[in-house]
Amino acid sequence: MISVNNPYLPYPVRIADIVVDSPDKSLRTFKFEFLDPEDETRFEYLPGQFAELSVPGQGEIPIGIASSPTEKGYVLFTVNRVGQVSSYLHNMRVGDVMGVRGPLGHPYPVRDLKGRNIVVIASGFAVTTLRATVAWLLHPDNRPNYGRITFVYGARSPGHLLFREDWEAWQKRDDIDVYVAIYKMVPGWTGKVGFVPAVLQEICPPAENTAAIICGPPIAIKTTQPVLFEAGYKPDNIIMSLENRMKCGLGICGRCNVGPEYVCKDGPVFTLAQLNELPPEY
Amino acid sequence: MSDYLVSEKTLAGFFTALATGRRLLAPQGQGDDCRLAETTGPVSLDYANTHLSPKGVFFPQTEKILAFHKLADKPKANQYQDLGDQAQPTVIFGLRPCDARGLTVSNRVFQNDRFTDPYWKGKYESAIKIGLACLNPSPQCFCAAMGGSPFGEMGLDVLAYPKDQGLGLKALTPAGEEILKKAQAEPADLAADMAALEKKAIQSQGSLDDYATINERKIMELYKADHWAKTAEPCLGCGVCTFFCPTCHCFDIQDEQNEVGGVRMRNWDTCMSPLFTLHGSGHNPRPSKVERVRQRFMHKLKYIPLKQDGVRGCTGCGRCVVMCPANIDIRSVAAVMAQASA
Amino acid sequence: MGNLDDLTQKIREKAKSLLKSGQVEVVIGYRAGTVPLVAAPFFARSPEDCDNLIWSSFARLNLANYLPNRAGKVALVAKGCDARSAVGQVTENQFPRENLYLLGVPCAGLIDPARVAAKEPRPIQSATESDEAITITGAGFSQEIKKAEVLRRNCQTCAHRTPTVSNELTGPETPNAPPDDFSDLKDLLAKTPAERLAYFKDLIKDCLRCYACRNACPLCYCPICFVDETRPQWLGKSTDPMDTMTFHLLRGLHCAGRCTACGTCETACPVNIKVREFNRVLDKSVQENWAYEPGLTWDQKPPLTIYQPNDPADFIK
Amino acid sequence: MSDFEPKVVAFFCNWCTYGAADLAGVSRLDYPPNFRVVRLPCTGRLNPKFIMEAFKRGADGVWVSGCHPGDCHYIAGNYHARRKFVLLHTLLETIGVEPNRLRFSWISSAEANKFQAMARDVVESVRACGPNLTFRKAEFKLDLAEVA
Repeated sequence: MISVNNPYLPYPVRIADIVVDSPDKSLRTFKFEFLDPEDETRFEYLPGQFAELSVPGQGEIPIGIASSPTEKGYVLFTVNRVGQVSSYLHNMRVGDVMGVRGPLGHPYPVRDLKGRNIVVIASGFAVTTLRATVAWLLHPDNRPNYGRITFVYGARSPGHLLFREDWEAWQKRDDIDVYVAIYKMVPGWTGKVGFVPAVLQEICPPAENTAAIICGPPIAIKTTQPVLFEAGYKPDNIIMSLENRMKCGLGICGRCNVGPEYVCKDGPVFTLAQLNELPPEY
Repeated sequence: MSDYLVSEKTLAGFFTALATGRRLLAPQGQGDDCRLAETTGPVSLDYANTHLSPKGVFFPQTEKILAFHKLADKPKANQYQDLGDQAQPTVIFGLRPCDARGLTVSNRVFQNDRFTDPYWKGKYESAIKIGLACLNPSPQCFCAAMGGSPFGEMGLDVLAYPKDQGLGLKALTPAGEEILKKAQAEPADLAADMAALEKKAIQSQGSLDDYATINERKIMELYKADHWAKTAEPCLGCGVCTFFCPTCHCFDIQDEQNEVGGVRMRNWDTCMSPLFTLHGSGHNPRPSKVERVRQRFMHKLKYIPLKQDGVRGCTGCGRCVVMCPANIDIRSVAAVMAQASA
Repeated sequence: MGNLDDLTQKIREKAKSLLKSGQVEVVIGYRAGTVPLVAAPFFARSPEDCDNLIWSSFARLNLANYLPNRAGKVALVAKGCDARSAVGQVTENQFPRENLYLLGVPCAGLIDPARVAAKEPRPIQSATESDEAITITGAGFSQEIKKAEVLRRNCQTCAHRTPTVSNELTGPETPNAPPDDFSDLKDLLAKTPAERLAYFKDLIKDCLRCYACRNACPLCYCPICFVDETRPQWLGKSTDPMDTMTFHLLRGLHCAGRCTACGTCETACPVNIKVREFNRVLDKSVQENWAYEPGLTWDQKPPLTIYQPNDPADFIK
Repeated sequence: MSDFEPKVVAFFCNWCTYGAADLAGVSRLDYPPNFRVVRLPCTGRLNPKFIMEAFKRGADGVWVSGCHPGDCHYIAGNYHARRKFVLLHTLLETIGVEPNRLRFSWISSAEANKFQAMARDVVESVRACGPNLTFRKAEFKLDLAEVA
């Protein structure tokens, strides 16, 4: 959990590795190691939670945790270069010291979904927390507790598909169905082609005893919902992760609210049933 | 808990006693210049209310919270360190009941169901809060309509009121009782006196049924109502309402640095600014002033009551009513919210 | 019946006929405020709405501020300074001239609540006005104050009270005040630089950086204001006095040669800063160097958009 | 304050004063090293916020220099700039920035001698003003207890 005495105080970390993830270099995955190994124990998290990456002198950005708690010794974050902090972070080097403040928010309710089938639907680089989710579900401690697991993932081009090693390994397993798609055919691609909703329509697992976990840009989330409705999914069983501008991550600074709920403190994970009662301010 | 009296003769000594061993903050100045400032007494009881709300005592407009060294030869370079809550023993005299109530609303945000803000907590909980009841509420006041009272006790350790050129005081918490005893206030029984004065003070305020109606209506019913574009049209988006509101608590976190190090600070922010919610991608969930104005009023009158057991985010202090350059009056907006159809 | 009532009547009649005939979609004017000494902006869209329109010497907000980015045809209830600001908006291509109907109001100067409070500090419950005086009432008192004694600073030196440009005037022209001779600035300049800096620092010491002055100003329509720029971020967001000073200086410079001295910035300021002091320094310079006053005609060229090869600038070495 | 070395931020037009500085250097005309040059495409590019930023961050003086009127590479950039400078100069002087802290000049790329003289004069003028303590952001304090 986050520092009890002062939730504003980041845990100091060192950049252990940086992987450039996309051809346009707009995505990089950072691997952090805690300077104080005790902090890693304190930073106890579940898939779907996020943390504030704290770059000294620049500020903080809330980023979903891409590693799974079953992976020890480090935490992973994939960062898109958009603003001041993320641009600066993209120019930092292995060995640099910065801060990670978290974990924040609520995880995907994986513990409440025991005994059920799960379909995980990822679009674009929002795959990060879902990659963590699948990694967590597939861990030998957890896998027996769940039924059929399906992973659907789409991105613009093969170069924009993250965590290739992971999903290629998953494709070889028989306890998970993996469908990876790109939006437009390119030579050499042997997987599926099309937007995520179209791919989902083709392969959508039956709704019975199944929960869907979706993360992606607003347009992808919006267009995926009708496919799930058609397949018989109820809003209770459609679980989504929102993002809004954040500063404190603690439900205090006020900007990330969706109606009375704070995306940082009460989310970022909501069911569609919950969101149907809330203003669409995300 | 009991009641106490301080006579005209002992008043000066009472304030001296309050200021002993801690700082005493009390309203000073008149009208727009009235502000909480440090004093050892005497304290004038003749003021309407402080121009700015008292929230700045616990939540300064700019507050440094963390700092770090940058140079490699310093220990813990590039590691943020806590600057502490900067709390000092304080007694505030003369909080109006509306403002004390407003501070409790912020308190429940700063100390919410999951996290505790140490900077707020240190200052808020170490301060003894002595309220001064309003015998003659100002024309723009409407605390009673918001569930408060000119003699409201919420968030106070002591409630005082002017009596016979001195003070009547009602202890509300053990800390309040203790400070009154130490200041040698005389025990008294003021219940009947206070009840009569409260009744008279409330009479000067209109009662508003609209707020009950708002409570009953669902979020989306209020949200989708068709009046918001019209309600927001005159808004300049300046955020004066939020800067002056005793319950507005939103802030921005910023880093500033130089060659040797930097600090992380927080500054008051306002939901009336488009930047408040602007995503890095350029997407803005509240892109125009219609959404922003709606957010402010929904927050005050619907969201906060939902989360805080019915206590409203508006305490009826009337500051925004007076300060809004475009005269967007929360009382009128509440009436529209109660009536408007989707 | 005084001139004020006549103006109100005339505004309502004209607004109704403009809306009925479909000449405009909205009439932007003033309604009575919900608190004393305030007239609030009001958007009349139907003939029934028009009965809320009033004219009053509490109408301090500059309504031209509502023009930029507005679609459709608009009639603007405009006093002298508002009309000039609207002309400025048109000149700067922020609003199409063909969509603008200026319903000019000859103004006699507006009331400064701070000056009223200086005369009567007790809380005011209501205020009424006649042509010459206002009457304020509170708990146990009622007092009449001559308007001339409580006019806003800028209204006391307003040389264009009656709109110089309008589609129609709602009443007879009002006499102008003697123009601003900037004599107080001359006194200020006689002081040492250190004293002047101290004066201006003191002037803005209460600034909350709420930017109400900016938001109320009809000249401030930039999609992203320099204070909100983030890459690079020119201004810190804290209450640092130098950041605050930078804001006021740059705001002043951005308004130079465009400011019509409408005073809406000072009206909006919640902590009563005389923010126009910065504008006045520049107004004086604009008038001395280029003899320019903004918004008087449709075809004026703003001084910073043009130049003369022999412009004086002795300080450049 | 004999050891005070002023820091001056200089905004030079690429087409003239920047060239003059270059020529002065190539011609071995020595001038004080107290300024940090920001090269602009034209003085018309000078936004007043650049000057404020320089002072805010602790510059003791600011020097803006461009092409002589009539010689602008972009025909009229410096004519427009000149009007802006009139206002900027007036405003800063009125609010109490010492006049010697802010210098405007026209120096063509051939005027290496003028550049040398002006550079010396600017630095000496600013030196006479002393360090800029009043028109800048407060000295940065970390308020961190030094951890031994």
